[in-house]
Amino acid sequence: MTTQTLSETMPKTTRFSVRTVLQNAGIGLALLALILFFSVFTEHFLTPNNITNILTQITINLVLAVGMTFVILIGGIDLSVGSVMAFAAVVAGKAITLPGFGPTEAIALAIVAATLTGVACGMINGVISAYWALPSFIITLGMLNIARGAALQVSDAQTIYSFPYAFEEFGSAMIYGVPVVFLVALFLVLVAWFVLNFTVFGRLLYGIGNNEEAVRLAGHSVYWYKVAAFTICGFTAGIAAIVYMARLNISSPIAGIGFELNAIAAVIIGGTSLSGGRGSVIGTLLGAFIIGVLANGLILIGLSDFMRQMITGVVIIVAVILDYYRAKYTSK
Amino acid sequence: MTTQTLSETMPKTTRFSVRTVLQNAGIGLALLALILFFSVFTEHFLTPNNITNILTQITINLVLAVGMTFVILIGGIDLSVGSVMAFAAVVAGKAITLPGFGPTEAIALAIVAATLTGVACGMINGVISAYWALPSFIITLGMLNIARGAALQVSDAQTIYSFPYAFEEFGSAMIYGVPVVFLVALFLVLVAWFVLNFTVFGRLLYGIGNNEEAVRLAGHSVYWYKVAAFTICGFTAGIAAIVYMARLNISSPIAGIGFELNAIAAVIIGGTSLSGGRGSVIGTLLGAFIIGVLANGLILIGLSDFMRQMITGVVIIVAVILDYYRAKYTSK
Amino acid sequence: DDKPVVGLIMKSLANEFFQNMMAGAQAHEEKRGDYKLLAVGMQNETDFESQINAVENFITQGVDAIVVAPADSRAMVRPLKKAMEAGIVVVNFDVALDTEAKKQQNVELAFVGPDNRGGAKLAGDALGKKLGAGGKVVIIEGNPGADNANERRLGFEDSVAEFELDLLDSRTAHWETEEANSVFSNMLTAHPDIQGVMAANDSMAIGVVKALESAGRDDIVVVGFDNIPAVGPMISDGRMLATVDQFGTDMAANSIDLALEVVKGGPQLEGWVKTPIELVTAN
Amino acid sequence: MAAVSLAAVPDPAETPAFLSVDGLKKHFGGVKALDGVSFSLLKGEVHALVGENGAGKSTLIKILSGVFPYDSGSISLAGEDYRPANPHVAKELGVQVVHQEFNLLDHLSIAENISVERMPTTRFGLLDKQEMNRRARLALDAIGLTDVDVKAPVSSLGIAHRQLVEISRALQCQSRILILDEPTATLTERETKRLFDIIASIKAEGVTVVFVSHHLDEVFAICDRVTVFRNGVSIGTDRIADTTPDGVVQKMVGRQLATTANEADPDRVPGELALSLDEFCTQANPKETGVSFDLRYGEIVGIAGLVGAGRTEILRGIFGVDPIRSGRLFQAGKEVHFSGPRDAIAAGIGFVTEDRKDEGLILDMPIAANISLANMHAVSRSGLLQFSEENRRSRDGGAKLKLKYGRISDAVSSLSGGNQQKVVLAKWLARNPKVLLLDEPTRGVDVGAKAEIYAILKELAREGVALLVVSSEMPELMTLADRILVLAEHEIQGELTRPEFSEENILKLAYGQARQAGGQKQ
Ligand SMILES: Nc1ncnc2c1ncn2[C@@H]1O[C@H](COP(=O)(O)OP(=O)(O)OP(=O)(O)O)[C@@H](O)[C@H]1O
Ligand SMILES: Nc1ncnc2c1ncn2[C@@H]1O[C@H](COP(=O)(O)OP(=O)(O)OP(=O)(O)O)[C@@H](O)[C@H]1O
Ligand SMILES: [Mg+2]
Ligand SMILES: [Mg+2]
Repeated sequence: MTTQTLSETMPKTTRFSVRTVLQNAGIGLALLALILFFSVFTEHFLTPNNITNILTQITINLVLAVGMTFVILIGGIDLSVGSVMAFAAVVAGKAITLPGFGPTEAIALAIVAATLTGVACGMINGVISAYWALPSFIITLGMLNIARGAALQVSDAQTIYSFPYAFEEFGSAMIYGVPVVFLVALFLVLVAWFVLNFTVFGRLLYGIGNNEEAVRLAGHSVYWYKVAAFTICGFTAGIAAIVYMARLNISSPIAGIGFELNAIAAVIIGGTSLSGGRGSVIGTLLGAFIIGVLANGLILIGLSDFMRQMITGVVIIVAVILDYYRAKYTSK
Repeated sequence: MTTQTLSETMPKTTRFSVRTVLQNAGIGLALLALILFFSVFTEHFLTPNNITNILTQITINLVLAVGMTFVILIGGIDLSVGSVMAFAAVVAGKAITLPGFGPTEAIALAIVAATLTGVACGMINGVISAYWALPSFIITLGMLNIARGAALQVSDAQTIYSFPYAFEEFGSAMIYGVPVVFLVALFLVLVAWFVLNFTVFGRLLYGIGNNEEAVRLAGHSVYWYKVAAFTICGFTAGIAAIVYMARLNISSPIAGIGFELNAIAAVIIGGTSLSGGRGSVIGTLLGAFIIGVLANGLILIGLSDFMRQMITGVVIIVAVILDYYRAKYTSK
Repeated sequence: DDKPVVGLIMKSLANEFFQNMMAGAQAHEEKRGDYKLLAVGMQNETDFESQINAVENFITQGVDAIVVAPADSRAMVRPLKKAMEAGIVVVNFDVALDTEAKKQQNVELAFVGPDNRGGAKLAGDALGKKLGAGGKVVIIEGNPGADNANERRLGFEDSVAEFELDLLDSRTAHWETEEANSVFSNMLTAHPDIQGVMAANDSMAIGVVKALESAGRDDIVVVGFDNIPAVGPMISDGRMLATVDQFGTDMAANSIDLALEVVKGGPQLEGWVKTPIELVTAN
Repeated sequence: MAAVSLAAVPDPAETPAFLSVDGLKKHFGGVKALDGVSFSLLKGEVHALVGENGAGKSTLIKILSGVFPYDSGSISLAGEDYRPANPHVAKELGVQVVHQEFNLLDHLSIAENISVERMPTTRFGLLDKQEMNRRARLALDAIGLTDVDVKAPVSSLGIAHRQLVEISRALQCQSRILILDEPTATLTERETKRLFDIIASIKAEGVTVVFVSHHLDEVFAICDRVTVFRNGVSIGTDRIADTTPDGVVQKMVGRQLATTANEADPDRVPGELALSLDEFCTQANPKETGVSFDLRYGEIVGIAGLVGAGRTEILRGIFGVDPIRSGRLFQAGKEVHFSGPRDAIAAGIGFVTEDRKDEGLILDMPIAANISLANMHAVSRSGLLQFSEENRRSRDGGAKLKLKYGRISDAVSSLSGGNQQKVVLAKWLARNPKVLLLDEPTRGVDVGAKAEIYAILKELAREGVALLVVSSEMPELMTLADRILVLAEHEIQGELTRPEFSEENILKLAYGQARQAGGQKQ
């Protein structure tokens, strides 16, 4: 076929990124439509303050969704992120309020405690589901209960408070109106994008999501890659805990209930396939924005709580239907 | 081939049922172990009253899980069952408290209203996810929000109450200590088992879960089968609403939050594969029992709530690990 | 061992209000030493069924008294009636069972507890006094459909009516800090002229206070409900105007005392045994 | 190959066309899969479609069976315009297909798979399992699969058995046109012959059969006419009686093919011991005794045997995929234990698997990514992918095998079956293995490319690579191998050296034991 010669003459750049952008254009368009709609129909939507608010509000979901993207790409799912976040926050809250530390040490201790807790929970999820080849849905459902119970046990169901002032500052710091915590999330997105697209590790994660057996027969240790994906997801849950603490200045053992569904929704609205192997973390970014903009805009527009919930459902469905037509159109 | 002679000499009965029993034995053993444990370590576990309690308590989850089995068998998932149940209960609650009807008509009206509401929601889930081939996870997540919002809107967030006395009676009626509502659920299990194993429709649902494309290439309309599976799931959500109303004597718009996870857990603990095509509704029955016995027994044993939540998580994980070894052993 | 057994049914113990209440009850059990306490909570705030299951389990176990904080004022009537028919002493505390529902089921049951609506009105009044007529306020509600959320919203609305406040918006944040933070930030964008916020519990009030800090607004007055320890510093440094203490720690213990009284042959309780509520402010 | 009677060859001049295709075009994105196809089918003929990999045969078949719509052109069936919207419509009109890639329901029983199109029901509309099993039994017996339990799940079958189940399914329904897309690619002699008998009998009933194969001997054995495809265009249709295999090949590739020498390579002498198996036995092996043989560097050893003889099993055992029950494996004289493919690969072994869809390819990923899958270290530096290096290597690897593709970044799923097989080969060649295990390496590969692949494999042997080739095509083994081990019932029945090579000798060994076992049973 003549197409072959065509590709031979093309420059040797990776066309991967171009395709990624196109793949996400559909959901990007849905996002644009939402933004346009709210800009026209509400007064305050496009004000700097409100944009700051939106960025702050999507941060936690975005951080969780980045890790979730790794797990979903290998064909898994992690229902425990909300609970693990709470558990990590409680452990870190206990650490940060330990007597006898200066603020800097206390903060460092908290960050270490939160990430280690997250990493440990994620690793357990990964090891169990990979070693026995068990459905991660049910393993992480177990972890959802374990981590929540542990968070409540450790904190005795009490909200932990009075963190060092510097920690609060980090939570509310801005750079040109952009919350620092959002920049942290964005940084995670970029790192994840890089890892998924430009490293052997990322390539193999996609491969495992598509055809685990083929990757195994090509001599790769599928087990470790799976454990790694879940561990990354646990790690981002730990980071989310830190963001939560910095932003609200408390650690609540009942934080994060239902956050897993939001994170998964961001990933899937972003075009990543639940059966694994297809998708991108840039899509996840857009998916998180859709959810965040929707939540913000529907309040600004003054819809009642109940209507708001219904419309949220409708828009989520419409967004993926739109994406279907985009995919159909661009594949021609 | 030695296997050949073996199979030739075996009686030509269907070994399917034997195999089904064996396939479920693992999780059955886990259930047995739980029952034994609680019988030994608690005083009241094996009393008739407590057994009645357990049966009553697992009924709603079991009803939801039966419908969920259909959806998961075709490789889908339905996150909306809890919300749809609440919506159906609220609609039925409005219907049953309409003035001007005698108790019998009112109850009939409520039953029709609840099932129709469930069927309608399920059908919408099915049509959208089948027609556009969209991930049912996200479509039913949309429906989760829509149905919940609708339930709150219709009821104005008020609990609806004062149902005819006969309805209450049905909710608490017993036959030899077995709650009638549980018998209803058991009847659904049997019907589902029969449909899945002894009708062309049922076998094709398994087929779709295995390889949708192959079923389409065999000349079947995959679309309608998928719609049917989701509709059945909506239908059972409607039935669950009726059971809920009869049992609690109220319709609460915030009923059923998180029920979808329990129903899915029952299905998966019961050995049905989340990727579809494999599993059985008998497994679902056992899965629902595991969850119910665990919840009941851990309370009887006097564990603190937080420990109970943790142990629940651990037992869920251990149950599926046990099942792994059972599968490994019996496949030899 | 023939000590009377008391079954305590609470709402979600993940909620620190009930957790503290339970700790209070356990301390009380130890102190009195003449009864055995069995306590259960719910998985979450809307898990009515597990309360009904708990009642059924307690009937099975043959407890002497059930002390219950109902998650739904209507759903619990019938199972509690069953318990009473089984000869168990039942005491209803924290949230009153629905009067209509009780009447329909022919249940006579006293209520031991605070006046949620009255308590919310205390907080609302404090805000009203501070802002004066025409003050622009919003309400952050609890879980829609939950009785105490309802009561507190009604109490706030009573204050709004009495002080002729201007209620700009009223939304749920499901009792949750993070959601309150987001929801209130967005309400503040939509209504920059807000002057006062009534949060139906302190967890949500914390979220509101953080949102105000991020927005750099120190001109908005916040009141909450529950008096959890974390809001102590906020009240003393003026970030919050007031909260309401309903002395949850003692509530269950007091109700148990009343129940044991009846078990020992004392007279049946009647009507509403009001427990104290108190407005907590900086001074 | 037993020639089936060609007695009733319909004369195209006399019989009007039953199905005719005219100027058919179909494109996928930028790829013109069909670019003007015209041909016709007569009632009751066996019509072959031949062409190189990617010529468009499967695409045409998918259009005829209602899987894809077509862009332009026309099709008429029995005089009426034919434009099936979906497979259902095509089946209603009597067009039945066995697709090139399997379409089985893995966890359902064989019987259910066979009757999936129309399951038998009882008077009450319920599934009639007994009838279903009975029909399946008959269908399997007819095709020679007497030793398989119809109630077993398809997932327990090897690849050849799966193919036979697919064929039995298509034979279940009354059809006017039966299309078989490379049905023999995974079959051995015995099954192929059975299939031909069946084709002959349904042809006698007036059914038109369309037969796709890369084996021209098969085409010449059973077909009446042959249509040649090249690059999405139909070159022309000939009566088999009027043409020769060479003529067909020339039309296919547009040039004369060099025939591969079927002789020993004088430059090549087997060297050191590469692998040596001693009573080697995997857990899947039902027999107590294992297999023992040696493989030397620079040598090509073939393994022949009937379907299910246990050939794949040996390769999987060596490669560490399946656990070993007993016996020992030596590499270069030292005993080795591979706990997984990773170890085997580290020891310089490569394994071209038999089932490309399930084990070989990541269908949704780019061609380049698939080719470098087993060779990541060569296309990466400290964990970072070097895309230009990867693309360069992949293009080179593809070019060596005459891989036909659009862009190297296209998904493998967009390739034709034969080209997908080449990607699997390219993946392992990219590693420069010291020992290469090949399971049905040319499944679905066209004659031209096959010759190239043979040349490449021989070249590898000349460079000192040890090759162990499992194949169901005896000519392939006889062309490639220095020695052929014949397997039956998981045991080596004998070894043939080059002078002893003949289909007859191989078959004698392959059948010998099977017949004995059959005798014992009765
Ligand atoms: N779904 C698809 N998307 C894109 N391109 C496709 C698709 N299916 C087929 N093609 C392309 O169409 C061309 C014809 O493929 P087809 O499968 O019809 O070949 P074939 O003659 O059957 O080859 P083989 O002998 O290897 O099976 C090939 O170039 C192939 O890459
Ligand atoms: N996963 C499996 N589960 C059960 N039986 C299997 C499995 N794979 C293969 N078998 C059976 O084991 C026997 C040996 O299979 P093997 O694949 O080694 O044979 P083969 O000679 O390579 O034949 P084939 O042409 O089928 O690949 C066959 O009867 C086959 O059906
Ligand atoms: Mg083909
Ligand atoms: Mg094989």
